[in-house]
Amino acid sequence: MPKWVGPVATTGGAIVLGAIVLFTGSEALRPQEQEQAAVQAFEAPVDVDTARLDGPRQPIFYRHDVHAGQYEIDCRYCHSYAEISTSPGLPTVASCMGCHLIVGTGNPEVQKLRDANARGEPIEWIEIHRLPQFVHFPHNLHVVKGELACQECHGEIERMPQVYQFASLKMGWCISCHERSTYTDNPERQVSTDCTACHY
Amino acid sequence: MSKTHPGGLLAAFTQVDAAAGAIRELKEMGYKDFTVYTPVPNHEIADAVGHKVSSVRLWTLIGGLTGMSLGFLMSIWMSLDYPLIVGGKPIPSWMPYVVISFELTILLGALATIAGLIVHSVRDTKPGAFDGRFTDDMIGIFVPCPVERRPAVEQLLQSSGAAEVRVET
Amino acid sequence: MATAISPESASLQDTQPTYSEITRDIAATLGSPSRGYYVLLGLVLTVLAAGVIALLYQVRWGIGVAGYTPPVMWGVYITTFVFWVGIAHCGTLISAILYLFRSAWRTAVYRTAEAMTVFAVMTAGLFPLIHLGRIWYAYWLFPYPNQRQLWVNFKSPLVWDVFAVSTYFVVSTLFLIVGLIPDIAAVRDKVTGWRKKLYTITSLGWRGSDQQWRHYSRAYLYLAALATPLVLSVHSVVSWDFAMSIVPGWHATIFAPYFVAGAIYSGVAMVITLMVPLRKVFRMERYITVWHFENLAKLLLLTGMIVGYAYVVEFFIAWYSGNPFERASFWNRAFGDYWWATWTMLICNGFMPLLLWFPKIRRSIPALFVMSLFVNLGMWFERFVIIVVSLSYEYEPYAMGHYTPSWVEWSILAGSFAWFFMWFLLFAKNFPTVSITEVKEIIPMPRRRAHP
Amino acid sequence: MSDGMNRRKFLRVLGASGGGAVALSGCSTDSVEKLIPYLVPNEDQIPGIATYYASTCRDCPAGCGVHVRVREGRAVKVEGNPDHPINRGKLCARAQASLQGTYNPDRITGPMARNAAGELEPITWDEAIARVAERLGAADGSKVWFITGNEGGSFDQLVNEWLRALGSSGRMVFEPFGYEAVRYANRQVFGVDAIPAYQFADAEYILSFGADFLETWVSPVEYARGFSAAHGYRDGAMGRYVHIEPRMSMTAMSADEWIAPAPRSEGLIALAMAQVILSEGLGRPPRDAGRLRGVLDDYAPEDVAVRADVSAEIIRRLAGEFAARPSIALPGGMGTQHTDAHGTAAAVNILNYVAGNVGRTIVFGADVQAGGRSSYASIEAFVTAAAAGDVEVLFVHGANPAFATPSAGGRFGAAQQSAGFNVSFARFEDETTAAADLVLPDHDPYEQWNDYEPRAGIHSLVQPVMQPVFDTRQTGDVLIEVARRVGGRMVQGFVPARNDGTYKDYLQERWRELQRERRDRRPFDTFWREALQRGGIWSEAPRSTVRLAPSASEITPPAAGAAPEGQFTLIAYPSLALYDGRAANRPWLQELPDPVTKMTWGTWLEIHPDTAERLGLAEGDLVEITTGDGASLTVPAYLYPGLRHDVVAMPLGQGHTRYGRYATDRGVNAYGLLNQDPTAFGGVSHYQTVTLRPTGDHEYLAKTEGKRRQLGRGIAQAVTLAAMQQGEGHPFHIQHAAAVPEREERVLDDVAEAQKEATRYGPYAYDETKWGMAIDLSKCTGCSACVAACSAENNVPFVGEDQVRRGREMHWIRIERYFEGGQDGEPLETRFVPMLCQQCGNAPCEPVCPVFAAYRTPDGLNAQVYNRCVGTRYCSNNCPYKVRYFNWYDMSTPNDPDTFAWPEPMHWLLNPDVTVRSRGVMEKCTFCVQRIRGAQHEARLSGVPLADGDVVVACQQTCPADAIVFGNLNDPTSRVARTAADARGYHVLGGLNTKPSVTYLMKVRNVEEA
Repeated sequence: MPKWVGPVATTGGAIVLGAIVLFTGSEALRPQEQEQAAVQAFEAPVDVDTARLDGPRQPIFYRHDVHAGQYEIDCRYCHSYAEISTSPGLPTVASCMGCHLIVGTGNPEVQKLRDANARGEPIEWIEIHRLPQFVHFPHNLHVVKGELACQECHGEIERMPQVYQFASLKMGWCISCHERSTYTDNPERQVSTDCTACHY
Repeated sequence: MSKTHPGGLLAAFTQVDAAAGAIRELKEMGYKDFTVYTPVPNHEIADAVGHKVSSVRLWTLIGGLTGMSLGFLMSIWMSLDYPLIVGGKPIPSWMPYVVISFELTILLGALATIAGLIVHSVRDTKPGAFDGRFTDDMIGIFVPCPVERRPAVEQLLQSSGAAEVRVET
Repeated sequence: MATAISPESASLQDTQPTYSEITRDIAATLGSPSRGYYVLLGLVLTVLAAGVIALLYQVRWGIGVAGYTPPVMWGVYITTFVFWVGIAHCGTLISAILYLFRSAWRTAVYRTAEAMTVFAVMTAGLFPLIHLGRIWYAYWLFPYPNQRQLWVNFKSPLVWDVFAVSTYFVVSTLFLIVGLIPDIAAVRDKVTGWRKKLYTITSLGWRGSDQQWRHYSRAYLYLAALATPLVLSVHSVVSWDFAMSIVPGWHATIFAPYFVAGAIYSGVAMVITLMVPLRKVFRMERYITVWHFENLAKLLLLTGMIVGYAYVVEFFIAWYSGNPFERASFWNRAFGDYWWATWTMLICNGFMPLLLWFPKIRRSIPALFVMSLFVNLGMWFERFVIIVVSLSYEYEPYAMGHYTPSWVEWSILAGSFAWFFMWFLLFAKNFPTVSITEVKEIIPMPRRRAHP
Repeated sequence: MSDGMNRRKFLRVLGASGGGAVALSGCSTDSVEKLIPYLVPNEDQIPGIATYYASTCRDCPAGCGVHVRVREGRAVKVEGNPDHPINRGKLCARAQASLQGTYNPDRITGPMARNAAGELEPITWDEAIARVAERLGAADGSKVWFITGNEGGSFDQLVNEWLRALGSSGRMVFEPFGYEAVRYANRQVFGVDAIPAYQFADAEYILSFGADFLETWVSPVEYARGFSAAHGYRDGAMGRYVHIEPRMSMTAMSADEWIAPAPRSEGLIALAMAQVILSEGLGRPPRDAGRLRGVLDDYAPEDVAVRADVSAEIIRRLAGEFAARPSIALPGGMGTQHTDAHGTAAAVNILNYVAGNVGRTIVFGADVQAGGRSSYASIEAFVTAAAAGDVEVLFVHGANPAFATPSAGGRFGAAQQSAGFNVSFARFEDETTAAADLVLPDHDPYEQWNDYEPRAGIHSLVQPVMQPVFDTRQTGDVLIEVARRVGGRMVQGFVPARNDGTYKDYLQERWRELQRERRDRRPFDTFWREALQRGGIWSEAPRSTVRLAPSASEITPPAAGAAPEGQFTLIAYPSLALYDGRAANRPWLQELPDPVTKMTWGTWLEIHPDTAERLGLAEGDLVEITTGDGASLTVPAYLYPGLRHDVVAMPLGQGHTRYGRYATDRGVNAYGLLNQDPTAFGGVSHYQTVTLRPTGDHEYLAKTEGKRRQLGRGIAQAVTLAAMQQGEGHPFHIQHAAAVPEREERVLDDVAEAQKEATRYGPYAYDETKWGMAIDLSKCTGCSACVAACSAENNVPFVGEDQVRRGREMHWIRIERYFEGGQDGEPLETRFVPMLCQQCGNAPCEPVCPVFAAYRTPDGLNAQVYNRCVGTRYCSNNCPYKVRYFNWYDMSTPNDPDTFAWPEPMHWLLNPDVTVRSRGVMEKCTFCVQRIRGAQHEARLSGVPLADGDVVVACQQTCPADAIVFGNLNDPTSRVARTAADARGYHVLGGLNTKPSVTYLMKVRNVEEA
C-alpha cells in the first residue's frame, strides 16, 4: 500500500465526516424543527454516573449513546465490515480522527484519542461480546441473510453510555433463535441447529 | 424411648411358643393395640399377631412401573428434543432404551420400597415401652392398658410363661 | 430352614451359640481398635494418597501421562473399572439371590460380601471418571436440564453404564443399610458411650416390633427381588460396553453371561480374600466355618467353570465363524505380544478352579486363600486381555500398536485398592461384619414345648 | 478450548501490524481480552476475510508458485498457485510447512555481532551496516568471498554486480544437490551445460536410473503431475515405470518394476540397453547415433550382466520396452551422486539419444535452474583459498555449507575460521552462522521482494505477504546500503547504490527490462500489478535442438562395484521431508513420517532384513557405521526389504549441531560419513563403503507404522493392467460372509430415509448434499504433501518424538505403506493408502459417544464437536480405520514445554477458522468442514449455489498427483461421483457395513504376471 494512502484517506474522511456533522448540527439548530425533534430525537445525557454503569471501563469513555443515539451515526459507519465479513470490525484510530480532528477537541476523552493518534498507537478496547474460540459466528450472514438488527444481540447500544453485554451469548440463547425459525417455518432463512453450523 | 406412651404392661419372654400363646390369648381378650418385639422375624409370632401382608409391595410395584415408563419417556423425549443421527440409527430407537428403562425400573422400585418401608413403619409404630434385651434374645410384649385392667393382663402374661412382667407408666 | 450354623456343629448342640452369645460376640468386634488396625489403616491411607497424587498429576497435565498408546485407547483404568464392578457382584449375589433361594450358609458371610459390594462399586465408579479426557465435564454424562438444550446419547453403552452403575450403587447401598438396621439396633442395646449415640441415630428407631418386622421383611424381600435382576443386568451392561462395539474380540453375544459369571467368580474370590483374615482377626471361627468356605469354594468352582467354558467358546467361535478379523484377534491373544497376559488369565481362571473338584482343597482355608488371590489376579488380567489385547490388534494393520501402562496407572490402580480397603477397614470396625439378626434367624428360639 | 492460544488472540492484534516487530502476547495470563483495531485502515485486510497473495516457495530450487492465505495481516497457510506453470496449484510437504520457517521461534530476531567474549549480541542495523562497510572499505576486494544458495533471479545478479564493484570474483553458489554429474554429462554428450525439461506427460515408458523425481530431485511437484498423467490409469491404459537403483526409494515404490543392480552399475545397464537398441535396430534412433556403435560394442548385455548383477534377459527386455514406446530415461537421484555418476549420466543420455527421446520427452531450451551453478568443487576451492589466507571477508547467504558438506561441514567450518571476517545473512542460527562475526538476518521469503527463475522462460515473483515478524532486513537492501556506506567505487560501479533506490526498485528495474523483452507496451504499473497477481510471468522457452557432441564418444566408462565382502555400500540420500537438512527446524516436517520407513524425528540406517539377521540385528538395535577414513556414526537399524543385501542407506538432514530447538542434536549427520574429496565431475559422492558393527544397544524407534503387511485385509488393493483391460479387475472384499443381503440393504436405506425425514435439522442450502471423496491409488505416490497440508489447514499439532513412540501422532490423514511380496523370490511391491476419516454412513464411532460429540451432519459429514467431547475415547476404539486422534496433552499450553506445539510466534500460523483443541478431546478429519461452511456462507450471501469444485479440501488442494477428488456424491454429474463409480472403486473394510464416503480406486500395476 502506498504511503500516501493513509494521510489522504484520513484527510478525505475528515472532510466528509466534518461535513456530515456540521450538516446535522445545523439541522438541529433550526428553531422551527427543534420542537418536533425534541419529541423523537434522543439526547444523550450530558452527565452520567460512570460508577453505576454496567460493563467494563474502556480506555476511552467512548459513548455509543452520543454517537449512535444522539447523532444517529449508523453502526456500520464504524463497524464497517458487519455486512461483508464474519467480523464486524472496529473503527481505526484514523477513522475516529476523521471527525475528531475537528469535533470535540475540548473533550478530555477525545484528547486521549488524539494523543493515541499522535503516538501512533492503536487503542486497546476491552472485549465485551466474547465468544469462545470453538464457536464461529459470521456477522455477515446474520446481518445480511438473517436480517437481524444489531440491537437484537447487542441490545440498545444507542442508549448505552458504556457498553455492556446484553445477551448471554450462551448456546441456549443462540438456539432460542435458531430453533424458533427452523426451515419449515422460514425456508428462506435456512437456520440450522446442526452442531457444525457453529462448531468446527 | 423418649416417646410418651399411654402406660401399660411390658412382658419379656424367652420362649417363642409362650410368647405366641400370650399373644393369642391377648387377642381373645380383645386387645389389639399391643406391640410385640422380637430380635428376629418369627413366623410363629407373626402368625399369632396375624397382620395382613405388608402393603410395601404396592409401593414397589408403583415405583417400578413409574421407573419403567419414565425411562422410556425420558429417553425418547430427550432424543427428539435435540435430534441427532448417530451411526445410521433411528433417532428414538426403543431397543437401546430398554436398558435405560430397566435401570430406572429397578432404581425407582427400590427407592419406592424404601419410602414405603419408612412411611408404613412410622405410621404403624405405636408408642410403647421397650427393653434393650428385645433386640438380643428376648421377646417383648407391651400391652397398653389402664391401671384398673392391669392385674388381669398381668395374670394372663404370667400364666403364658413370661419371664418377667413389669408395669410401665 | 437349617437348624445349625454348620453341619459339623449340628451334632454338637452345646457349641451352637445362643442369641445373646451371638450379639455379644459380634458386638465385641466393634471394640476399640488395636494398634495393628491403625498401622494397617495408615498404610492404606498412604497408598491412597499416592493414588490421589497420581490422579491430580494426570488431571493437571492430561491423560497422556498414562501409558495409552493408540490404538489402545482404554487400558488399566477401564480394566480396573470392570474388575471392581465384577467384585461387586458377588455381594449382591450372596445377599439377594441366595436370600431368595433361602440358602442358609449365606447368613454368616453376606454382610461382608454386601459391604464389599458397596465399596467395590464406589471404587469402580471412580474409574470411568478417572479415564475421561476431561474429567471436569463428567457431569455431561447425566441427562440434566441445561441451557444448551442438549441431552445424552441413550444409544451409547456408556450412558447405559452410567445408569446401571449408579442404580447399582444406590440399590446395593440401600440393601446394605436396610440389612444393617436391626443389627445396629441390637448393638445399640449392648454398648455404651459415643457408640451408643452413633447407633441410636443410625438404627433409625428400630425396635423390632411386629409392625416393623412386617414391613421390613416385605421390603427386604422386594429389594432382594429387585437386586437380583439388577445384579445380572449391571455386568451385562458393562459387558455391552464392549459387545456393542465392532472390535474383534469384543463383539460377541456371549459377553453378557460370560461377564456375569466372571464377575461372580471374581467376587467370590474377593470374599474369600477378605473373609479369611477377617475371621482370624475377629475370632469368628465359630460363625464362619469351613462349611461356609466350602460353599464359597463350590460357587467358585461353578462360576470358574462357566468362565472357562466361555474362554473355550470364544476361541472356538472365533475359529468357527470364519471371520478373519476374529481369528486373527484370538490368534494374537494366545500367541501375540501379550501372550503372557492371556496365559495368566487362562491358567488362573480356566485351569486353577478345577483343583476345587478335590474336597481336600475346598476345605483347606489356606489353599482357598491363596487360590482366591490368584483368581483376583487372573480376573484382572482377563479384563486386561479383553480390553487391551483386542484393541491392540483390530482391523487396520498399519494402526496396530502395543500398550504398556505407566507409573500413573499403576499408582491409581494401587490407590483404588487402598480406597476399597480404607472403606472396608472403617466399616469392619464400626458396623457388624456378620449379620447378628440373620445368624440368629437360623437358630431356633427356645421353646416351652417341642416343635409341633 | 484452550485459553493459552486461540482464535480470539489472533483478532486481538489485528492492528498491531503497524511497526516492524510485533510484540506477541500468546502466554498472557491476563483474563481480560483486548480488541485492538488497526491504527490506519488497511485496504487489503478486512478482519475475518482472508486475502491471498501470490509468491514463490523458496524452500528448494524447484521454485513452485504459491498463494499465501493471509488473515488479519498474518500468513496462515500456503497453497499452490494454480496459474504457475511449475506446480499448477500443487505443493509438496515442505512448501506446506514453509510458514513454520517464517514463524520459527528460533529465527534470528535482529542483527547481531560477536562481542569480545565470543558471543553474539544484538546490535542495531545502523551499526551492523557500518561495521560491514568499515571492513569492506579496508579489505582487498579480491579477497572478499560471497556464498549464496541457489538464487536464480535479480538477487543473483545484484550480488554479482555488487561483487564486481568490489573487485571480487569470489562468488560461489552452494546448493548441496547441484546435479553436477547431470550437467557434466550433458556437456559431454550434448555440449550443453544445462538441465533439460523432462516431459513426463509425453512419455509412456519411464525408466529411472535412481532419479527420485517424486521426492527431491529437481522439481518433484512438477514431475509428480507429469508422472501422474503418464502413469495414472485411465480408460484401460497407463504408462509403465521401471526404476533401477540399489535402494527402493519412495519414488521407486510407485514403479511397476524395481531392479536393484550392483551399486554404481546403472550406467552399464543404460549402455547395454543402448547397445541392444542400436544393434537390433529397435525403435528409430537418430541418424548420428550410429557414431556410438563403437563405444557401445563393449557393452553387450551379456558383458555387463555379471558386473551389474542384472541378467542379460532383463536388460534386453527393458531395451525392447524402452524403444517400443515414447519413453524417458532419467539420470538422477543417488544414481548420479557417486564417484562414477558422470559416467552413469552420460550413459543415460546416450540411451535417451538412441531411443530418440532427446527433443521429444527431454527438451533442452527450457532449462531448469535447479542446482544453479553450484558445485561442491567450488567449496573446496574456497577451502584452499582460506587455507592460503586469501579470504578476508566471507559473506554467506541462504546456504549452510558448514552442515551440508562431507565431514559434516567440518572442513568448511575450519576454513571459515581462517577467514578474516564472517558475515552471515542467515535467518536461523545454523552451523555456518556459528562462526559468523556479524549476523544480518534476511527476511523470510514471505516477507521480502524478490524473484526467481526456476526454468528458462518462467519468472516467478516473491512478494512480502505480511509485515516482517522480526527485526530483519532484506539482504538486497543491506547490500545496497553497505555499498553506499563504503562509497567510492562501490557507488560508482554499483548502479542500485547510485540510484538511491531500494532492492525493490532494482527488482522492478529488471522487470521493466523483462517487459521490454516481451514487447509489452502497457504501462509498467499494469504489467507489474498483473505479474504480482499472477505470481510472475511465464512463456514457453524456445526449444533448442541438441545433437551428439564430439565428446560423446569419450564418456567415462561406468564402473560398478559392490563393496568388498563384509563391507557395505552406504547410500546417504536426501530426506523427503528435511531435504538436505534445511527443513529440519520445521517440526511438522520432523514429524512427517518418512514415506519409506514411516520414521519421524530421527536418523536411521536402512538395512535388509536378511542382512540384519546375518549381523544379529533387530529393529532399533544401534549400529556403528565406520568408513575407511575412520569416520563413524551410531544409528538405530531399520529393517527395510527394499534394499540389496550389500547396500545400506540412511537419510540426510538430521544431526544438526545448531539449528534451533527442533533440529539441534537430533539424529546424526550422514554427511559426516561421506568422502570429502570432490568427484571427477565436481560433486559429492553419496556412496560410501562402510563396515557395520552392532553396538548391543537398543532404541525404540519413533515410527508410525504398526504392521507392515496387510494381513490379507484388502486395505490397499491393486490389480494388474491386463486384468483391468480384460474387465476382470474387481475389488476384493474381505468377509464376503458379512455382506449385507439386498433385502436388508433396502430396509437400511428406508431407515436412513425415515431418519432424514424425522430430523428437523437441517438442511443447509443443499439438502441433498452428501460430501464424499475418491482417492485414486494408481496416482498416489506416497509423497505425504496431503499430511502437511492437512496439518497446516487444521491446526494439527506436532507431538514430538517421545509421543510418536507412544503412537500418539495426530496427522488427520496418514499415508499407510504396505509391503507385498518380497519373500520367496517374489518381487517386492509397495502400496500406499492415504487413510483419513471415511465419514461413514453407518459410523461405528457415533452411537458409542455418550454426549453426541460424534454424530452425522445432514450433509453427510461425520462431525466431531470438540467442545462437547468429554474424552471417553470409545469412538476411537470403535473406529475400524483408526483415524481419530486424541489430545493426550494440551498442545497449546505454553507452560508445558514438553508438549507445546505453538511457541511464540509459531501460533500465528494457526488457522483462525479452526478450533484449537484442548487436552482430553478427540479430533479428526471432517473434510475441512470450515471450508465447506465457508463456501456455503459465501454461496448464500452471493445467491449463487455451490457448484462442483467450489469446495476444495486441503489434502486434495495440494496433492501433486491429483489423486484426491472431493465433492458431492449425491450429484451424479460431480467429478467425485463419477470417480467413485469407477470399476476399480472399493471401500476399505467395506464388509463391516460402515458405508464409507471415501472410495478408493485400486492401484493398477502395469506388470506382466497376474
